[in-house]
Amino acid sequence: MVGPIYIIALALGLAFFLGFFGKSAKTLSVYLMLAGLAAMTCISGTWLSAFIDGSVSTQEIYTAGFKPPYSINLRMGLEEAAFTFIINLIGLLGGTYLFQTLKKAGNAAMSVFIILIMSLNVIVMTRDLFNLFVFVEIGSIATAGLILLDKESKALQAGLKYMIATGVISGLLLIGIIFAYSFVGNLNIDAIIGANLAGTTAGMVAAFLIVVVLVLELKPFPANGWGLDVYEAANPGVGALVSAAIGTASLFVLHKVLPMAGESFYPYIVAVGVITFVGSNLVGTQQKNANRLLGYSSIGQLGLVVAVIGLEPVLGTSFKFIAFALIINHVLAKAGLFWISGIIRKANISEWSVLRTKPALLISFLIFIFALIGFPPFPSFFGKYQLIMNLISSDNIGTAAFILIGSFAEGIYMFRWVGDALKNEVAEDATESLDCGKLNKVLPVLLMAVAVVAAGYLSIPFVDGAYSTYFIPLAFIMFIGLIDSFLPAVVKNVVSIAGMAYFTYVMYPIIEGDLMRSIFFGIFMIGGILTLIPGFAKKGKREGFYPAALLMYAGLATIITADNTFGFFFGWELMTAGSYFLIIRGKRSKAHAYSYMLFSVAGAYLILFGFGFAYQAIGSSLLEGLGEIKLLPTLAYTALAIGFMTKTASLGLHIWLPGAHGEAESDVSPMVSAVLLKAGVFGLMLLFLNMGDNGETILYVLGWVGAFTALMGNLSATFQEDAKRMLAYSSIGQLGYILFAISMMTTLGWLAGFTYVLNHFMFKSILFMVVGGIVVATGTHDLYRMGGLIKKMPLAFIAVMVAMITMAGLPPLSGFAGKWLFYNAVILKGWYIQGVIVFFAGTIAFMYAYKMLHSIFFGQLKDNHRNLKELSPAILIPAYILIAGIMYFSVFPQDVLQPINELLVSLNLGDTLTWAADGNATTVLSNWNGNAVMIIIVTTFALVLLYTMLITGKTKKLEQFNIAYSAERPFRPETTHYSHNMFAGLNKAIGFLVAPGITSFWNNVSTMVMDFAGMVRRIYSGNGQVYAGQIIVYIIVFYFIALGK
Amino acid sequence: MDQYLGQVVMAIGFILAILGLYGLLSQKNMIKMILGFSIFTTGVNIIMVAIGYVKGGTAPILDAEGNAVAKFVDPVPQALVLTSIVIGLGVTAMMLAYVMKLYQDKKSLNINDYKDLKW
Amino acid sequence: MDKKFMVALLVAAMAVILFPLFQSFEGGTQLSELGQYYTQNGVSDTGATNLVASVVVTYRGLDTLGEVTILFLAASIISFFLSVSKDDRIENRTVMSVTEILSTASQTLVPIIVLVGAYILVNGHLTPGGGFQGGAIIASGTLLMFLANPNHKLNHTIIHVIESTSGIAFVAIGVIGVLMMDGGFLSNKLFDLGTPGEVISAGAMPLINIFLGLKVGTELSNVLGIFVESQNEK
Amino acid sequence: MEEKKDKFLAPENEVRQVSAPDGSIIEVDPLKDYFSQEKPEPYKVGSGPVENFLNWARAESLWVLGFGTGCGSIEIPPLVTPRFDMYRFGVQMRATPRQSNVFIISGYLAIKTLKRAIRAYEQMPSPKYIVALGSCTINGGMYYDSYNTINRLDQYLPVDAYIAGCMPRPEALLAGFAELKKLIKAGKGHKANEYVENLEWYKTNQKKIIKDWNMPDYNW
Amino acid sequence: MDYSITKFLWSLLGLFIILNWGMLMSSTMRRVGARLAGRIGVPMYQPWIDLAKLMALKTWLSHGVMYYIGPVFRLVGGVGMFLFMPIIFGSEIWSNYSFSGDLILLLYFQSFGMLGMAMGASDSSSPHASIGISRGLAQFAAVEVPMTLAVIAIAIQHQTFSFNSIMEAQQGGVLNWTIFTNPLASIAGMLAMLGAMSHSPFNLVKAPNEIPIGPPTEYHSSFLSVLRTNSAIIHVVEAALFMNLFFGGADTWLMYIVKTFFVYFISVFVGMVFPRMKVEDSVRWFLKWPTAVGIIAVLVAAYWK
Repeated sequence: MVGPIYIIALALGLAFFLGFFGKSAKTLSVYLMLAGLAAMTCISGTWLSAFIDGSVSTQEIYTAGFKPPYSINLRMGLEEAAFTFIINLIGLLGGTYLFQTLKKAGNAAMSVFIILIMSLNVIVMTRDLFNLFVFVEIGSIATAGLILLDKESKALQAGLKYMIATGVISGLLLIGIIFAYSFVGNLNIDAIIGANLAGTTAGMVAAFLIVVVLVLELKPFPANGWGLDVYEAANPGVGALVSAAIGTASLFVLHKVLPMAGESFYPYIVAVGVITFVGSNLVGTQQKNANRLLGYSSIGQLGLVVAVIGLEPVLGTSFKFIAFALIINHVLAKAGLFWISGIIRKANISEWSVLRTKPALLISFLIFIFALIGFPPFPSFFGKYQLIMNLISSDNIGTAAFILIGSFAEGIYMFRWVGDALKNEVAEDATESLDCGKLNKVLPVLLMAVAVVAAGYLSIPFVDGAYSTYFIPLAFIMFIGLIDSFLPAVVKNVVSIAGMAYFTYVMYPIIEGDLMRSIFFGIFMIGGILTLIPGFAKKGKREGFYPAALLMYAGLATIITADNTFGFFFGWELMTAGSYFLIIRGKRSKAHAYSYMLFSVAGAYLILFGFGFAYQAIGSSLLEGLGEIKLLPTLAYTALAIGFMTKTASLGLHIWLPGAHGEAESDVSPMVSAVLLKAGVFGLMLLFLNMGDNGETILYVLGWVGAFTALMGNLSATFQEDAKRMLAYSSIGQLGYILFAISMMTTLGWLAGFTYVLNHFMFKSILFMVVGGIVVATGTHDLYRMGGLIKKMPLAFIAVMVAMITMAGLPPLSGFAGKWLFYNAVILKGWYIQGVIVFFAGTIAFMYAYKMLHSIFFGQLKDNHRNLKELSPAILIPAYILIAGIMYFSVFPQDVLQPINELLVSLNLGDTLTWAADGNATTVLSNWNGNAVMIIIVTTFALVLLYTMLITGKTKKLEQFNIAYSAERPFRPETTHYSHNMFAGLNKAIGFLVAPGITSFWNNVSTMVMDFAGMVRRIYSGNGQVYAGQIIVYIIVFYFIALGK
Repeated sequence: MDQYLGQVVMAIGFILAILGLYGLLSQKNMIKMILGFSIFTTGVNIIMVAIGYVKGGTAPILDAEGNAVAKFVDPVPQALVLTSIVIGLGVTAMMLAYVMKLYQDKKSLNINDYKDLKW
Repeated sequence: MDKKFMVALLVAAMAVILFPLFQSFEGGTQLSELGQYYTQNGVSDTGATNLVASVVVTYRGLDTLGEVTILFLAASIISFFLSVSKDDRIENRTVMSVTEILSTASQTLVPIIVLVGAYILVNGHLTPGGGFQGGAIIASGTLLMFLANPNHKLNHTIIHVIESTSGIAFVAIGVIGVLMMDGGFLSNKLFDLGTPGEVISAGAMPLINIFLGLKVGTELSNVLGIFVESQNEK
Repeated sequence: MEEKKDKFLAPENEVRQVSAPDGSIIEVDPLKDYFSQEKPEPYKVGSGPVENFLNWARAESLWVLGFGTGCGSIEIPPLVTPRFDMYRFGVQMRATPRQSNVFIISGYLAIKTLKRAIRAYEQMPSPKYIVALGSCTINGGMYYDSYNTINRLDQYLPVDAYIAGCMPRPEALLAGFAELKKLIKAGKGHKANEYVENLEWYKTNQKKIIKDWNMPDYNW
Repeated sequence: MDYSITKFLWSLLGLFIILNWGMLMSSTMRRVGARLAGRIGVPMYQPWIDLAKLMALKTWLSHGVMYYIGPVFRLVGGVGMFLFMPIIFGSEIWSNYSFSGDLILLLYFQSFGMLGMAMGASDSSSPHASIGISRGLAQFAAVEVPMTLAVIAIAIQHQTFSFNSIMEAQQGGVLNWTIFTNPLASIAGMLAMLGAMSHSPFNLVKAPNEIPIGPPTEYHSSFLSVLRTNSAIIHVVEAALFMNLFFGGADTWLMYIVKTFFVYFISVFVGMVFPRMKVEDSVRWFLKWPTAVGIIAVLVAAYWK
């Protein structure tokens, strides 16, 4: 094993050696530098692997042959090995990435580069305080030098600000160090820690100065203008180094030095970290410059880790994993993003759409962004999960909340960025500035992308409840992703369906016997397969569709099969990510996918927050913990409920849905509407079952929310002119019913809820598939531009009609089962007024059902739709399979509902419904025999039809204008089709109920946040002197808060 | 006088450091700011030296036999200050170089003129 | 509010923060633990009578290496972005005339200064001084040269060679310390410690001091040279 | 004939091209595409007691189309007042030709109105009856030399009953209905078939006078 | 579950009686209306003649399959409502097929015919039809609110949705009728009935001259006869529904006829007195006063014992 000291020797020797070349032999110099970096990486890498093997123990390296504290010593342990390895790796890849730039800049720049990496190694390893200072200074000066690689005026300014800031703080650090020495008589960090430096006032001041300066090295918000300028002005390759390598080293230093200040100081570090994380991300929301945005994000992420470092006493054994997961995630993702930025060379994030011309980079970009936000399967997901669990377990609820808020703020700009990259127009000359011809630029990016996924996989053993089986579907998705660009959609569709079918077959035994899970599993998987079938109608390759769809379904399956909160959350986030990619594929989906993602992320964090309490209750991540919450149960349950409700789009949290579902592709809408929304329902059901007595109030409130959601959703749907949006609003309404039903927490309520779940899955799948197909065929979303299609698409009409009758809850179809159960449940529960609102919503549903049927299929056929044919079998076959399902459910409701009833009775929801052998369902209030109703109605229908045919002679078929039109004749089909603003009267009467108040509320919220962010970021005045002043103010404020007492 | 030599030097160090800081933060002219910075670092260096002072001590140089002739002042801060000075020098030199280069661009030494990067 | 007043307030607050430190300083009653150790064992450990030098060069040799690195960095960076390419350079620009006294005196003084520097450098382990001090003095000679003749050209190649060689040598000594002795990086026990107080004593310390001095001297000179030359830009 | 039709073809009835969502071009000929081109056929008139009963029912349930063509239409509203009360005779007003059997051509018929009258008449289900009210429908009356009114209604539409006078009072109308009932009960209420059988002749007459025909030959 | 032929025939007989009673009732009401206007009005047998005439017409035009099936749906809706409700309280023979459901089924089955008719009328491609339907649906939605409130109040009061149980609870004297035991719910329900019956002032749906009688504007001959048959049935059935809910049901055919006549008369009577309302006004009206009364009724039923 090569001693770590050789890292220093090698780097310095090389750096000095490069001086021999003067200004010549630049290419050789670069290779030499890279070889040096590679060697350094190897050294730290071998140490790391040895430590992981356990074949070596922590090594102390004494310099000058004397034992510490008399001489400087370095330490090489597992942590040091890992950190140096990361740093060296980033150095090596960064150097590779900067190959051309460094070559152009000359040997001096290369020396600076390698010295920078070397200094970071020493910073990590050294155990001597003053030595630490020296190498921190080396790092600062080297950074200041590298900022100038591009020799721009902006870079110069940034460099000067950086120098001033670091100069001031290093002076203060020196004061701290020398006084620490004076008090302890020693410079060895371990010795100082052992000496209880913070015991005296002056000692505390010294320790404070040391710690605060090291914190300032991490650019805490708001005293970090100088750091941001560096990120913005420097070459992105340097930005990557600053963010990834220097940041990492600084974090390690803070971790190393923090114990000097004593236990009591940790909470302040947490506060610093959290403020930085939240503040920086919040201010970042206003930023449009890519590099500066990455700067905000870097600072935020580092702040998060600072907070974690401050939380070390709280986190206990998980600390190392959490911190390391977050750091490695940050390092890999941020370095990758900076490098991509260097390849893209677009300052404004809205121009990043040019990424789409380079799929590999785009995928890497997405991986990095999702890793940063903390999506699975990336390490930060594992880290954040464990962090929140531990925080709440240790009663640090506020910290957990702020961390989640900060994460959300990060999501705000990250997803805007993703949206820009995925959806903005690619300017024609955009690709000219691309700089990806060179392998050395692209390769590091791709390596980072692979590494961040691998790091996620490696995180599994460290988190309670994480299993490697969660990665099986992901592997399949990666496989699909690999073949994505080569194969036509048909093949991929077949592969995907086969994969899903197999996956279903494999996973089913896990949940077999659990009826509730089986139902949802069935909806997700069978629904998934059915909704994939319409994809056969699509031509071309459909790049990106299948990985996204499968990601969503993998997430859904994981939600169901998970037996612990981790698995649940893992699946939840996978599903969110997958559905986001599906939704954003729509032509005009950018803004809608964005708001979908924001609501989803916020919801997911609330869920995570709630799960924390469950973890706290039982000390493990098993789902059983949900029922045991003792700490602030109302808060926990409310958070969980709201979290799940973001997915069910309940009132107030619904504004993302209409656009997201309405603008999605025609076969995506059924996936996200009919299938996906049920995940929220599943979550809510799981939650309600576990809430116990604590949930009474929540359930009561949710009942009202559900009722108003149903009313608002249906009423809005009635006033829609866009076919798919109408269905989307209808989904909101239907989910409102479900929420209301399950909030009752009675057998009947839940049975109604299950009936709605099943029905909504079936009829909304049909509706979205068929209407989506029609929208594609007619080339318009507007209902009033359609019409008269019944003659062209009779099969589609029948499908929609059956679905609509089911939705309206008319007997004899299964929709009535839900209504009947509803009435009984409402009366027995005593939620009369809410019930009436829901029933009112039900009659309103009738109106849009009619509007849709009429506008699409009846009335006047438009000229340009004359040649339309029946929809493709790829759409009709799944639709008719579902119709068969509806029919079965309608004729034999007891076959479906009786087992569920038994399940609910076993869940102690009460035994209020009895089933007779002939299918008669009886409650104390009412009875209903679905079978009999079906028989009677079908018979009556047959007889009446016969009668009508008997008294009717041979009919004469008419054309569309053969109508009694007050003795006139219609002019054009367009002016003879009554559809637009169909319910004008109703709108006049109660349209005010659906005035977009919620939307303006959220708009105001976001404007306020943005304005606030815009106001806060004025502190970054751009004046280096002011920045230095801010540092001083920061120190003063920090001092008086922390030590002022 | 000897009694308070340490405190006096220390006080001078602190005063210089504070004054330097004041200069750094209040002067518009970048050269003056760098002067302020230099004063600041000088102050810090003086503080360092003062820390190592031992009343009645002399330079920590032994006689040929390696015996302590008299009471020594602490050699460590003296060694450290050496490094500190060099670092200060490096930083100052760099800052000056930056300012020179900036001045070439905009012909201004006013720090307020260099606010191209903000927010 | 007036900016300067604000700054004054800030600085005052900073002073308040720092005041406990000042207050705690008792004016040096006794040596620190480390100081005591060095006083007692310095000579036997390193063979150098100048304790400061022994601390600088051996005990805290890594710091010193860092220091050298900083100078190297500063020089490299400054040369990197202040260096003027040949096309942009004005040869022999007109400068303020230099007084006769200065130009004449410099010719006499510079060799003496360099000599003094060399002396301090070589005797660093015995008397006050050492590599840094010596190097700085040598560089002040260069400064005097520039004052006397602003158009003076430094031979950059030689400077680079000296700089790099001494730097590599410094590192090499450090590495040899690890390889050959059980001592460790930058140990001075490369050679026999000899008799304390003699010039050839204290192991590798004089050698290190020499390299250090050369490196510091050349680097500082280099920085000065670059600053001067940068004025030659068109 | 063809030329004239072209000359007076309304813009909305011109052949036009639209592009389908898939980009193909569709040619639309409004008069052919929007209207059924089928020719009507006479219905079978039954016989026997059942037919007699049906005729009685047809006679006792006269649903009048609420379409006033000329000045005689002012005479119809009094029929629903207490004074005349036609409801007691089973005569009722309907708003749509689809549900009406009786078409009262109330007075002079401007050519423009004739076109509407033809349309409304052809849209009524058979058996259907036309009651011509006032002398204008018989010979043009005081408008016999008008450039803009027809003279003899039965040239254009088959008339079941004429009520002479200028204007006839509501009582006369009631008498007319009674007369019509008698005709229907007698099995003579099948003028609709007559119209269909002589469609060529009627159409020629109609088109002769209506220059801007602009509608299919038979308005279903 | 009794699906025997006898049951079927008894139900058919009941249907026949109801149909004729409905026709008679409609001509009676028209005559009452005529008398109010100082006229004599149509003969008592006019509805039968009209029906026969419509069947005797010889033109059958079809706009499409749904146009054809629309009236079928409508009649199935009416007949179904009839079948799902017992005619005579306590009589096994006249209980129809009420075993398959109760009040809830009936409330929702109301819409079955409506939707079918709506689709049929839409298929006629006449804009007037769809205008009428849109008004009808809007009004229907508003009417359902007080209706539901009344039903819920009654369900709370009697703790059942079963017709038999509701009727049973009202036996034993006039004062046991819901209209007396639960006047608020009854008021709400009866006001809702006004809308459900679509008589003036809530008949803008079929505004004869504005949108030539709305949804059935294209219907004629046999199709119209089916619709008329249905309207005869459904008026009685609707009246019977309210009779069962508020007026103690009927234990003999005589009571059935008297009470349905009375209930139906109420709606006609109101219609004679009040002019037509615009749809937005009627929606507002139903959501204001009847709803307020209904909410009070529910609250009273639920919490004032």
